[in-house]
Amino acid sequence: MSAWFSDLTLLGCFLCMVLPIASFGLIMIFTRNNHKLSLAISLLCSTIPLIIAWSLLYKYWDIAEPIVYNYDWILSDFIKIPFGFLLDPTSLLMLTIVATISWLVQIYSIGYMEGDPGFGNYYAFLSLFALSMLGVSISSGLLQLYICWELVGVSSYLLIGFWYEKFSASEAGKKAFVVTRFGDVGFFMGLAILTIFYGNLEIANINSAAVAQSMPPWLISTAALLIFCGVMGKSAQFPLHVWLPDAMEGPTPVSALLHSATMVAAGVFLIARIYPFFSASPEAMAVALAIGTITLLLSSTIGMVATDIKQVWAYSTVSQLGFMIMGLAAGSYFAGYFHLTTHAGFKALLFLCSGVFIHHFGTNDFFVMAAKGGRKLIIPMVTITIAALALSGIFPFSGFFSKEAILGALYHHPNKIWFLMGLLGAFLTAYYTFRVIFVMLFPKNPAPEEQHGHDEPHEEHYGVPWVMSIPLLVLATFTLILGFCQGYLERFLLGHTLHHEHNYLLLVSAVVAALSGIGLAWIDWGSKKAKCVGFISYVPALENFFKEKWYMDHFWRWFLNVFIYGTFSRLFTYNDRRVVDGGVDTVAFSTIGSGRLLSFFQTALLQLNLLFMVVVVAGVGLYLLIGR
Amino acid sequence: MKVLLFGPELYFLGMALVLFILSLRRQVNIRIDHQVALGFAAGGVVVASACLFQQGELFFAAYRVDLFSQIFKVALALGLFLVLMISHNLAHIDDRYHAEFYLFLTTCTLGLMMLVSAVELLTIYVSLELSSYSLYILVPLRRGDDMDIEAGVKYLFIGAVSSCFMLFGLSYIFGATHSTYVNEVMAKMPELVQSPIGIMGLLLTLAGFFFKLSVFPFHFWAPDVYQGAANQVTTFIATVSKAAAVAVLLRLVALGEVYGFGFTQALWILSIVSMTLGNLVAIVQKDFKRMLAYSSIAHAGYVLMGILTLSEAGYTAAIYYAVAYLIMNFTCFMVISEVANDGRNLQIVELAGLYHRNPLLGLALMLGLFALAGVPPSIGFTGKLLVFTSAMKEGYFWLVLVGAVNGTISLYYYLKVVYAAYFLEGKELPAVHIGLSTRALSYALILIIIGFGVFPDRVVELARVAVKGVLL
Amino acid sequence: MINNIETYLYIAVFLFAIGLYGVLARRSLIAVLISVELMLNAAMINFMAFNRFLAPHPAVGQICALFIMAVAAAEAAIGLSIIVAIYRKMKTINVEHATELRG
Amino acid sequence: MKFMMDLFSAEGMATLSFLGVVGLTFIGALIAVGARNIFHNVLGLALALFGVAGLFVYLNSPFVAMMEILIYVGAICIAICFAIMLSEPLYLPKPPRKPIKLLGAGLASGLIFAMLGLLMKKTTWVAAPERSTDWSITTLGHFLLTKYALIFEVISLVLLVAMLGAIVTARDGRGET
Amino acid sequence: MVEHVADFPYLTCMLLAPVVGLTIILFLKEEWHFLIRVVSLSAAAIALGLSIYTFVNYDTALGGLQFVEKYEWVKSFGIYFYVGVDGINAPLLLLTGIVIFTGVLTMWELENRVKEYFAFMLALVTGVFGVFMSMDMFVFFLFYEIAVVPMYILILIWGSTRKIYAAMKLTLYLMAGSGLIIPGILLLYATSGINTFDMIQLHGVHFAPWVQKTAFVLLYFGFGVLAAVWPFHTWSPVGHVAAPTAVSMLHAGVLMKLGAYGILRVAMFLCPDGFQYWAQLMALLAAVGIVYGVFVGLAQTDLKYVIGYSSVSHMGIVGLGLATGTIDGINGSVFQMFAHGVMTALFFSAVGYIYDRTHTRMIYELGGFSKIMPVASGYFIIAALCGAGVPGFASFWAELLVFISAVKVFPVRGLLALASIVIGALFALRVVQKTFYNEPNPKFIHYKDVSPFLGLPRAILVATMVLFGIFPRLMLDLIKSAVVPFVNGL
Repeated sequence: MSAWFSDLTLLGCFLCMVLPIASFGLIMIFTRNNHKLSLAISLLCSTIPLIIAWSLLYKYWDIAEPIVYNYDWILSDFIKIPFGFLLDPTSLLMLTIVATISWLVQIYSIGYMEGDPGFGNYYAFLSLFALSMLGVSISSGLLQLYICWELVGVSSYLLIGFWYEKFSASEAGKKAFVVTRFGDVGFFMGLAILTIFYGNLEIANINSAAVAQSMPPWLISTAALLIFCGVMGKSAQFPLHVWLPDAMEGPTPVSALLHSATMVAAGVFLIARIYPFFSASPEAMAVALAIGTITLLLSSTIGMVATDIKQVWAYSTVSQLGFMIMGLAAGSYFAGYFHLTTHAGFKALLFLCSGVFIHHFGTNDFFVMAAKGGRKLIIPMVTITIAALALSGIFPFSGFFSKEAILGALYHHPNKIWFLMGLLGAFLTAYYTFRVIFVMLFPKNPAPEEQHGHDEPHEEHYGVPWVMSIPLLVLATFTLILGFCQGYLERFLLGHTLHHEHNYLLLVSAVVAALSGIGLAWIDWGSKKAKCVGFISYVPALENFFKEKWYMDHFWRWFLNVFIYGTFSRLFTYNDRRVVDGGVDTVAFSTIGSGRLLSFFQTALLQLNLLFMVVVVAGVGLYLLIGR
Repeated sequence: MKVLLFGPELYFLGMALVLFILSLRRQVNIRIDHQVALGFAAGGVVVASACLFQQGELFFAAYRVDLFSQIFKVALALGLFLVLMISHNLAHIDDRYHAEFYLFLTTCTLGLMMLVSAVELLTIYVSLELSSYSLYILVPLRRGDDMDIEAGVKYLFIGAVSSCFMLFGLSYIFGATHSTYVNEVMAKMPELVQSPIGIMGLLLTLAGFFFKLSVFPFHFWAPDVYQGAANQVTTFIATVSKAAAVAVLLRLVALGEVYGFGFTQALWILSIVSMTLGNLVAIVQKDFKRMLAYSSIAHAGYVLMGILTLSEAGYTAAIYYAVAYLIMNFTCFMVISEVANDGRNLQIVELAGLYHRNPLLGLALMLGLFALAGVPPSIGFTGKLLVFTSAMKEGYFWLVLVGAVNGTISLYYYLKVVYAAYFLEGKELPAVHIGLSTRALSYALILIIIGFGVFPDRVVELARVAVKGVLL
Repeated sequence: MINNIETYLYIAVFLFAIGLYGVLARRSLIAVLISVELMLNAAMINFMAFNRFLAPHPAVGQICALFIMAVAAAEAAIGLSIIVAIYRKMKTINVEHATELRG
Repeated sequence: MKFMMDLFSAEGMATLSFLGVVGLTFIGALIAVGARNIFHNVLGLALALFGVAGLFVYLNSPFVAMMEILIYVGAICIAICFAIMLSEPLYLPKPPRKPIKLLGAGLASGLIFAMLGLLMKKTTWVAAPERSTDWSITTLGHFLLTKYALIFEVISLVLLVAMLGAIVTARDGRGET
Repeated sequence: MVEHVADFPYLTCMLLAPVVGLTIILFLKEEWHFLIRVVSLSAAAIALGLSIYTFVNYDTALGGLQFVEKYEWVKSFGIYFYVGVDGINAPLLLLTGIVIFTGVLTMWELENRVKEYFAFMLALVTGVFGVFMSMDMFVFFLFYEIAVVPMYILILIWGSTRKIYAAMKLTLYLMAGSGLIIPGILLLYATSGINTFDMIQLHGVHFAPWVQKTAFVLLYFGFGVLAAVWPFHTWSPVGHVAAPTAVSMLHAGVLMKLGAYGILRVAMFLCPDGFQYWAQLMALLAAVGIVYGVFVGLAQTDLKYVIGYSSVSHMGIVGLGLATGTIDGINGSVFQMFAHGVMTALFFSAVGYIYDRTHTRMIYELGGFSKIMPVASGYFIIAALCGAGVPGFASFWAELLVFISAVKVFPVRGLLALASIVIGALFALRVVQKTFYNEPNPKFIHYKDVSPFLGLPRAILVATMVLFGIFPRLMLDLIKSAVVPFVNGL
C-alpha cells in the first residue's frame, strides 16, 4: 500500500479513479438534496484530476516507454483480469482532454443547471461519468477499459434520461443504452475471443507484434471486427448511429461533454488504443474505412436539413466521428487521434454555445433563436462562429489542421475514392455548419415585437453568466491555438514528427471544398437575397430522404417491433404459456383426471370389486405360471 | 418365567374379560367404561414394554417371543391405547355398546398380538380371523345411516374371499412342505421357492395380509370401510391392524432367502399399482377419511417396497415405515375425531380455518400430513427414504423412481387438506376445544413425528435387531 | 383314481371355482355366504388330501380341517348376523342395493 | 362287458361310489350357487357338504367327515335357514338375472380355475419320507392338546367373539323397528 | 479433500439459530407482533453474523473443508450429520444470511398472521442453511425438502395474484423434481459399495459409466427444476409473482441457488463422467434458457413476472457456467449464484415496497415513481442495471467469467447466449422507463418514499453488490480455492 503513496504518478492515477466515485457515492447517499454541498464535492473531485492530468502530461511529455502499473483484479484460472494503469502518450492525451472538458462542463453547468431540482443528482452523474471516462483513458487492460466503457454507457443513460418525466428523454436514454449495448456485445465477444487466445487482455501485450503473429489472421480480423462493433455503438457509426441524435434530449452540457467531445470519442480512442492490433487486420481496416465514410456522408446530409440546433451538431458529431475513423482506418493513427483532440475542443464549444442560446431562449430551433435575436449574445455568437470555422476546416483554426491530416491520410490511400468522399464530407460539413451560423447571424424575418411583450425583462440584458462564458472562452482559445501544436503533438504521440511533404493539390482541394461549402451556405442562407431554402430542396425526394434520416430510425423501430417484440418475444411468450407451462398443467390435470377415471373402479358394487380382485389374482398367477 | 413370555397376551385377555363383564352390566355408564378401558390399555402398554426383551418359545414352538414380535406388541398396545385416548367421545356409537366396543378392540388387539408372535401357519390364520372378526363387528356398530352396515358387509365379504384365498394358499404350503410350522416350512423353502407351488402357495397366503394391509387388488374394502365405520374404528383399522399385518407379512416373506424373479416381480407389480392407484384416486376424494383410505393403499405399496427387497435393510425400513405410518396416520385421525366431535364424517372443507379454531390441532394435522407425504423433517420422510434406499440397494431402480414420483402426486392431495386447514377461513365454523389429554397427546405426537424423523437412529437400530431375529 | 391325490385336488379346485362363481354372481347376501362356505370346503378338501397322501403325520391335516370348520362357523355367525342387521336397516339383502359408498 | 365287470368288482364298486360322492358334491355345489330359490341353495349346500364329508371318508378320516356333517350341515345350514327366515321374504318377485354379470363371474372363476388347474398340472407332489400311520382319534386329540393347544384356545376366543358379535349386531334395531 | 474440524460448532449454531427462533415464536402469543419480529430478526442476525464469520475466517491457503462437524446420525444406513464450509458454499451461506436478514426487515410491516409467517420463514431458512452446509447426501436432501415445502403455506396465505394455483404448482413442481433426485441419490448410494451417504467418500468411488449417466441426468433434472432450467422453469415466474415480498426474495435469491448448488455439489461432484456425457445438453438448455428468459420477459406487464423471467435467464447463466466444467466457468457460476441472489432480492424488495403501497405491479399502471419515491425507485434501478450486466456490480464479474469460458467451450451456444444480453438490457430498461420515468400517475402521488429503516435492507443489498463488484477477489479467491480441486477432480 505504501507504494501507492510513494509513487506520485500511481497516486495520481489512483486519485483519478477514486475521487470521482467518492464524489458520486457521497452525493448520491448523503448530499443529494443539498445543492451547494454537492456542487462543492463534485467540483473538488474534478479539479484535482484536472490538475493531475495536466501535471502528468507535463511530467511525461518526453515519455519513451509506457508506464504500466498492474494489480490483479480477478485471478480465475485462465481468465486473469488486471486492474491497472497504462500511461503512454495515447492515454495521457485522452486523460487530459477528458479532465479538461469535464471540468469546464462542470463549471458551465453551474449556470446552466441552476435551480433544477435534480442538481445534486446531476453532479453525481457527471462524477460517475468522469470516473468512467478517466478509466477508459488510463486502463491498462482491455477488460478494464470495457468495464469503464460500460459505465460510460450507464452514466450516459442516466444523463440523457436526466429529465425523466419527459417521455422522449427516458426513451432516448433507453435507446442510447440499448443501441450502444448492441455494439458492446460485439466488443465483448471480441474480448472473449482474445481472452481465449491469450487469457490476458493487457493492452501492451495485445499491441505487441507477437500477438499478431501467433494468431491466425482470420481470427484477428474476427476479433478486430467484433471490437469494432463496440466502436460503432459508442462512436455512433452507421448503422448504430441512431441513438446519438436522440441523446440530445439530455441537458446541453451533457451533450457537450458526453455526446460530442469525450464519450463518443471513446470508440475512436479505442481504435487508437489498440491501433497496432487493429491495423494488423486489413479486413477490419477496410470495413472501418467504409463504415466511417458512410457515416460521414449520411450524417452530413441529415445535418443539412435538421432545424434543431442540437440535432445539427449531433449529426455533425456523427459525421466527424466517421471522419476520425476514416483517418484511422486509412492508416494514420495520428490524423485520427489529432482530429479527436481538436474536435473535442471545438465541438464542446459548439454545444456549450448552443447551450447558452437554448438556456436563454428556451428553444432548440435555431430559426426561432435567430428570430428572437440570438446574435445579440455576443460572446456565444463569437465563439460559436470560431467553433464553426474550426469545424469547417478553415485556417487557422484547429479543425483545419486535423482535417488536413486526415485528408492527407486518405490521399495516400491507394483507392482515391475515399479521398473524394472525404472532400465531399468536408464540403457538406462546411455547408451545414454555416447554414446554422448564417441563419443565426443574419436573421431574415425578425419575430414581431408583440411576441416579445411578456419576455420584456428578459430581453433587456443579453449578458451571459460568467460561469458559462469562461468555459466558452477557454475552449475558443484552445480552438485557436491547438492547430499550431500539431508538431508537438506528433512528437508526443509518435515519438517523431511526420515528414510533411507539402502537397498543394491536397491543401487546395481541402480549402476549396470548405470554402465552397461556406459559399453555398451563404448563397442559400446568408446573403440578403437568400431564399432560406437549402439547395437540396430542389430534389424533394432526396430532401425527404434526408429529413427522414435515411429511414434508419424507421428501420430500427421496425426491426425492434417486428423481430424482437413481434416475432421472438411473442413467439417465446406464446410458447411459454401454451407449450411449456401448458404442458406442465396438462400433466397435472391429466393426473387428476386419471384419478377420477381410476376412481370408477371403486364401484359401489361389491361383486364388481371382487371381480376385479379375482381377475387380478388370476392374472398374476397365470403370468407367473405361464412364465416358467 | 413363561408367564412373562405370554404376558401381554394374557394381560389383554384379562382386559377382554373385564370388559366382557362390564358389558354385562345393566346400568350403562360410558365414562366408567372408557376410563376402565383406557386404564387397562395404559397398563397394557406398560406390560408390553416390560416384556419387550423377552425371548423364548411357547406352545411347542408354535409361538415365538422375540424382539421382533415384542416390538410390534408394544406398538399394538400403544396403538390401542392411543385409539382409546381419542375414544372419549364415541358419539356415533350407541351408549349401550361402548363396553362391547372396547371389548372388540381388545380382542382384535389380542388377535393381532398373537399374529405377530405366531410361527405356525394355522395359528396365524386363526389369529388373523380373530382380529378380523372383531373388526367385522366393530364396523357396523356405528349408529345412524346405512353407510356403516354397507361398509360392514363389504368388509366382511372381501375379507372372507381373501381369507379363502389365503387358506387355499396355506393348504398348498402344507401340501408342499408337509408342515404348518414356520421353521419347518422355512427349512423346505429354499428348494421350493423355485417351484410354482411354492410361489403360488406363498402368494395366495399373502393374500390375507394384503387384505389387511389393503394392497392392490385386495384394497377395495378400504375406502368404503374407512368412510363407513366410526372414526375411532377407522383409526384402529388404519393404524393398529396395518402394523400387525406388516409384521406377519415380513415373517412370511422372510421365509425364503432367495426367491425367483417371478415372486419379487409379482410383489413389485402390486407395489407399484398400489402406490399409483391409491395416490391417483385419493386426489379426487372429498371425504377426509376416504382420502386417507386411498392414501393407506398407497402407503401399503411403500411398505411392500421395503418388504420385497428381501433384505435386512429392507425389512428394517419396512418396520420403521410401518411404525411411522401408525403414528402419522394416527395424528390425522386424532384431528378428525376431535374436529368431528359429533362423530360425523369429515369433509375436507370442514377443516377450514383449523389454524384459528385450534392452532395446536392445525399444527399437528399439518405435520401429520406432511409426514404422510414424506416431507422432512418428519418420521414419514425418513421412513420413505429408508425404504427407497433399501429398494435401490437391491437394484429396484424403476420401483424407486415410481415411488418417488408418487410421493409428488400424494403431496397434492395432502396439500389440499393443508390448504383447507390453513387457508380457508371457516369463520362460521365453531372453535374446537380439546381436553388436556388430547393436548398432551398432540404435543407428544408432534414431538415424535419430528423427533424420530430427525433422530431415527434408535428406532432403526431396534428394528434392525428385530429383523435379525426373524431372519435367523 | 380314488387313491390319487390329484383327483381330490382337482375336486377342490373345481369346488373353489364354483364357490367363487357364486360369490361373484349371486345377488342375495345369503347365497354369497353359502358360496363362501363352499370355498372354505374346497380348502378343507385340500388339507385333507395332503394329509392323506403326503403329510408325515395324519393328525395335522385333520386338525386343520377341524379348525377351518370352527372358523367357518364363526364366520357364518357373524356374516348372518350382519345380513340380518342389513335387512333390518335396508329392508333388503340384495347386495346390489348397497351402493352408497363409491368413488 | 369288461367295463361292466370291472364296475361290479370290489374296486369298481368303490370307484362308482366315489364317483357318486363326487357327483353329489358337484351337483350340490351347483345347486347351491345356481338355484334361484334361496332355500334350494341351502339344500344344495347341504348336499355338497354331504359329498365333501363322503370325500373325507375316502380320505381316511371318518371323524372329520362326522364333524363336517355335524358342524356344517347341523349347525351352519340351520343357522342359514334361520337367517333366511329373518330376512327377505321368499315370495317377493326376483329381478331378472343380468347375463353380463354372470358371464363376468363365470369368466373370473374360470380364470381362477385355469390358474389353479395349471398349478396342479405343473406340480409334482412329493410325499414325506417318513409317514406315520397313526390315524387314531386319540392321537388327534393328543395333538390338539400339545402342538395345537394354542390355536385350540384361540379358536374358542374366536367363537366367543363371533357369538358376542352376532348378538351385538343382530340385537340392534329390534327396538327401533 | 482436507478437513479442518471446527473448534466451535459455528455451523450448527448457524443452523440452530433459526430453529431456536422458530421454537420461541411458537410459544409467543399471536398478538405480540413486535416481539415476534424482534425474535426473528435476532435469529436472522445471529445466522448472518455466523455466516459472515465463516466467510471471513475461511482460510483459503488451507483450503478444503473447514469448520467441519461430523456426527453419526443413522449408523446402519451410513448417514452422518456432516457439515463443513468450503469455497463453494461459503458465499452461499453468506448470501442466505444476508437475504434472510434483509427479508425479515423487509416484512417488518406485515400485520396478518405474523407469528405463523415468521415461523414458516425461519423453517424455510433452516432448510436452506442445512442444504448449503451439509456434506452428506441424505442430510442434504432432507434439508432440501425442508426448504421447499414451507413455501406452499407462505405463498398460500400471504401471497397475491393466483396464489392458490401458484402455491400448488410451485410446490408440486419442486417436489416432482425431488422425486427425481431421490432415485438419483439412492442410485449412487446403492452402487457405491460403501455404506455411506458421505459425499466426500462417495467422490472417491468410481461409479460405473451407466450409473453416472443415469444418476447425473436424474439429479440434473431434479435439481434443475429448482434452478429453473429451461423448460422446467414455468413455476418460477408464477411462484415469484404470487409470493409475498420476502418470500420472493428468499425464493429467487436463495432457493433457486439450491438447485444449482445441488447440480454442482452432488451431480457433478459425484458423477464426473456423467457430467461429461450430459454437458452438451446442459449447455444447450442453459443457453436456451438465457435467450428465452429475456425474450419472454420482454413481453410481460407484471413487474414480478419480468423479474421472474430475468431470473430464468440469469439462472441460465449459472447453468451455462456449470456446463463448461472449467474452473473459470464454475467460478463464474458460483459467483453468479451469489450475485444473482443479492440482485433479485433487491429487485423483489424494491418491487415489494411499491406493491405494498399501490397494490399493483402492472407496469402500465405505474409510472414516474422516480418522482414519487426516488429512493425506492433508485434501488430498483440499481437492480435493473445489475440485471443488465453493468460493471461495478458483482453480477458483472460472474457473467464475464461464465460467458468467456462458455464461448471457449461451446462457441455457438456461448455466443448466442452472449448476444441475448442486449435484449437483457432492453428488457431491464424498458421496465425502468415505464415504471419509474415519465410523468407520475396522480393516483399514487401521495405515497411516501421509503423510510431509512425500511430502506436499510435494500441498502445492505446494494452495498453487497457494490462491494463485491469493486473487489471481486474478496469472493473469487474464496470460490477458486474450492473450485480448482473440484474441477481437477472432474
